[in-house]
Amino acid sequence: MEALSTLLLLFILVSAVAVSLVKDLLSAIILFMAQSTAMAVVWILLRSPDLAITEAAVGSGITTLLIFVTLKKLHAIHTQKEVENRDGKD
Amino acid sequence: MLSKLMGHSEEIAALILFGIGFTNLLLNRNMMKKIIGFSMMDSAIYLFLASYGYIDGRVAPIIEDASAPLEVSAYVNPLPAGLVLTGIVVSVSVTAIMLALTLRLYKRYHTLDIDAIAILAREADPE
Amino acid sequence: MARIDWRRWIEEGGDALDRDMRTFQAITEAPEERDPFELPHPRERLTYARFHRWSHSKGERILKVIYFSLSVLICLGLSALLISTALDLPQFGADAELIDNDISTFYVEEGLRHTGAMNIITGIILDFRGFDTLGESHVLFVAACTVLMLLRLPGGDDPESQLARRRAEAFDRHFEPRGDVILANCVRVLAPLLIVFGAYILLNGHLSPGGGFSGGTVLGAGLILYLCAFGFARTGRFFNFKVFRAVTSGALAFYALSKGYVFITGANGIENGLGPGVYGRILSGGLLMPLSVAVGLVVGCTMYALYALFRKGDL
Amino acid sequence: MKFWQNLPFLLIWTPMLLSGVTAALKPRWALRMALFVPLAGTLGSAALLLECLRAGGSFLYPLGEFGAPMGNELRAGPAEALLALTFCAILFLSVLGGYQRIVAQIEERRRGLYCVMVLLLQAGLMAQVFTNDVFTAYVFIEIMTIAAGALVLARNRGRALFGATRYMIMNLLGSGLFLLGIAVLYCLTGELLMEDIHDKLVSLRTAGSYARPITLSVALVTVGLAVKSALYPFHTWLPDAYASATPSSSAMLSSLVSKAYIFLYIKFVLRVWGLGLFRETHMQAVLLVFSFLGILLGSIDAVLEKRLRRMIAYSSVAQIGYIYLGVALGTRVGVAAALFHTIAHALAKALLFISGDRLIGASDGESGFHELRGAGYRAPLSGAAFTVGACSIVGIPLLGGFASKLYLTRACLAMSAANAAVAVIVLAVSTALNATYFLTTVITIYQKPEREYGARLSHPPLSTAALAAFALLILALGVIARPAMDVIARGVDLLI
Repeated sequence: MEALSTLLLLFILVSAVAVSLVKDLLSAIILFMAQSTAMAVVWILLRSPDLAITEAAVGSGITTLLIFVTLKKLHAIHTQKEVENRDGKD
Repeated sequence: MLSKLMGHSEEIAALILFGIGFTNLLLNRNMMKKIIGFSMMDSAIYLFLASYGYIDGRVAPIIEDASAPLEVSAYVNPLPAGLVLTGIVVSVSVTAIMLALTLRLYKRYHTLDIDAIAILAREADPE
Repeated sequence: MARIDWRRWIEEGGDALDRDMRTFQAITEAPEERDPFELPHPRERLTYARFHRWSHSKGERILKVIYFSLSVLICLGLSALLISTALDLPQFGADAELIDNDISTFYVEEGLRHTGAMNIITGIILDFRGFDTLGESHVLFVAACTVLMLLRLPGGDDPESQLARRRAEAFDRHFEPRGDVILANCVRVLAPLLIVFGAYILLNGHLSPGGGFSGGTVLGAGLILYLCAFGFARTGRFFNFKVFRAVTSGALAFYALSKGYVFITGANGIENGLGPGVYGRILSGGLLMPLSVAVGLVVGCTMYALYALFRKGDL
Repeated sequence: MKFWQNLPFLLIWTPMLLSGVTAALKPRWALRMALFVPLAGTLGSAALLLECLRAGGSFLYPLGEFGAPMGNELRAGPAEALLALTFCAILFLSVLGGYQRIVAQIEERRRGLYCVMVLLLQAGLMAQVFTNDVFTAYVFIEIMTIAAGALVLARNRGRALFGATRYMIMNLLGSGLFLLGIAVLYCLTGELLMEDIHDKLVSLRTAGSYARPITLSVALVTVGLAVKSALYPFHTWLPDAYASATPSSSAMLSSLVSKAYIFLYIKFVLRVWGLGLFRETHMQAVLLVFSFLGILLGSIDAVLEKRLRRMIAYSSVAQIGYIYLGVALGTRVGVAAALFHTIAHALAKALLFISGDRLIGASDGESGFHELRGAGYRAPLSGAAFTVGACSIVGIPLLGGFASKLYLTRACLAMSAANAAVAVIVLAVSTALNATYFLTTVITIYQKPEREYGARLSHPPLSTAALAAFALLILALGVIARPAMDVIARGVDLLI
């Protein structure tokens, strides 16, 4: 149990550093999601099942989903801008 | 020293995570990274808070048999979990707002870099 | 210039005021305030290009190095400072007498008897510390309102806002899968399961882990999944902006009213007539279950609304 | 429990309940709601103040059957009631005074939501004033942060969006630090109620244990609230947010939101840590330095600023320095002076933002000083109101600002001779700087205009009456300074 919890905490820290250093936003979000899931397991180890359910649903579910959809929108806007720039040049 | 560190492992992890999140929120120029940093910072505080509710060898505060005599020392402290539950929902609301702001800023200025946005906003509208 | 007639204002009341306001609005509207979601002004584009050029030059690299070293310094310094003091704190997991005090014992001892909640955490957040939770559901509400303010496209009939809406819809459709058989079939199985599971967590909040927030989030996730597979046309049949507004306002009002009743009767020493009921039954715990359902509805609707607003700027 | 003792809870609860209703209303009814609810709040808190004075004490209001420390608790006394009255009145007058600009600058589809934000802001303010529980304070801080951010970004303008973003980022940092601070406090004491934390801290201090974590928690809460209330080195978000929002929002942000954080901080100093601990952790000395810096450098920034609204925003930095100076003295007299200055400055700053915007409106929307010449003739009432506000901040006798500066100086003189000398010099220099920028502005608006200006805006008479009400309140505060100070001093005594 002790070993598992230490391992999870280490994973959380490593993924946090990786999120700050990685260039690609998509990778950053996936790392963040993994970190959130690890956090849900830590909550179980801390004997807080309520928090585990909420963290799994909110942290690695809805928050990540919203970040994903924003990123997708940004990508869409970017593409839209390029299309319009090209049309403008023609 | 090492045993002391091990005894505080959850808090130490939480505080390092807080440092990383705080730095990202303050100094990362990318808005998305800022938001992720904010989420990490908040969950670090929750980890810190909840780790103090935990007491070795006790179980979650859910009573399984209401008719059995109640043994108070069998359960961990329920209050931190209640506070954290409140906090998690607060942080997801704030995250959603920051994401919406980012989207609007990107629609207007076509960049996620907060410094670039600052320059553009000031040039377009001097007041 | 429309002149204000003081007397008319008083005689005709608010309608005259509103009419006059509209005239003022036409005069005072600054040009930048219109153009909600257009591409930047040519001058802005020029500035942007200039910034872009600069950003690939030397200045940027220096700035990057400064930022990076500053971040590392602050991060390490802050963490070291916090940890060095945290080592002085009572040890984790030990039977710390400071935190395991009379309050936490009280919650465990009296929680079940007073609130009827087998899950003591639910009893705390919905009953003992119900005021915090009331504030918290309003945080969600204020967040939903802010996102509505930021992302909801103009709903008017003028060509400009119609164009904005059409464009948002077109782009949403362009970048989301349509008629994906695998997704649709998976969702046919998963979405009902998720919604039933969400309802279970919601209704059982006082008996087992879970409650309004987690249950509501799972409900919202089920709806979002359904939306991903079948698109706005299908979800729009049963969930549009009016439904969202009615459900959220209604649930919040119910929540605030019932908490107000409990607080005022409690403070004034009036019997509120809400007993804990038979422990372990689904219909026990006084107002806990209805409150969970109200919170869950607010959370679920808000989550779905946030996702929909991010995707196409409307519900 | 008597009926009027329910008032603190009703003051928080009513705006919350009505915010959900307001979201479903049409914009113009929502606007009426945003006027009516703060007005009702003003009347309610006035009644509360009268009853508190008559009963001559403070009381606790348990939320729920068990009350503290198991549940939440509210606490009300003269100081809280006076602050609540000020906040509600300023909220009402700001919405009324900026009514026309809200209608003009905020699109119709956002106006209803803007009113929802006003109501939730009122709930948050009242909760900050009355709460006796640190975690409740955190939850309502978040409501206030978000609602205030939304008030800035309601205006569809690039600069407002950017200002709101910077505001949100800095405020989230502040909330994070504050939350960590109260988490450390909870870990040390196991309590969330202000008095109970105080008792435990006192016993910890006499036992001499956990000295460093206590200092850390004090520092975290201090920095967190200082960031949120824009004390000098953390003020960078302020000008962008204040200058780009609609004038009502600027008025609310500068005179309500930051003041509520300061009042919360005062409650922490008096009720959670106690003045002894506050002095012992050296946080007092740090705050003293920051507030001196803020007073001087904020004033210099304002002198150098060429645009009216940004100048008013920078002057806020200096004035917040004054308030923190009073708190940092670490004495009851100092805290009372700080509270008095909070009220005086809140009234004057809201008036300045609203009347300043009208002067700009009368100058074809140009906010540069050379364009403002003669604005006082084009909008005589706004010019007069601006003059009253400016004179109050500079500290002209008979106005609220004069009395507050006097009390502040008197409180400073109680320090050791060297410190008192520094404080008096700083106050004198900054008053000179205040006079430089505010009186120059007043002179500018009454100079002969250089050119012809277009049609000027007319304002609904009721919202002009709001300006007059502000000016009268400032004057009244100056005239009844002695009784007002007595009420505040009694309230501060009861807070401890």
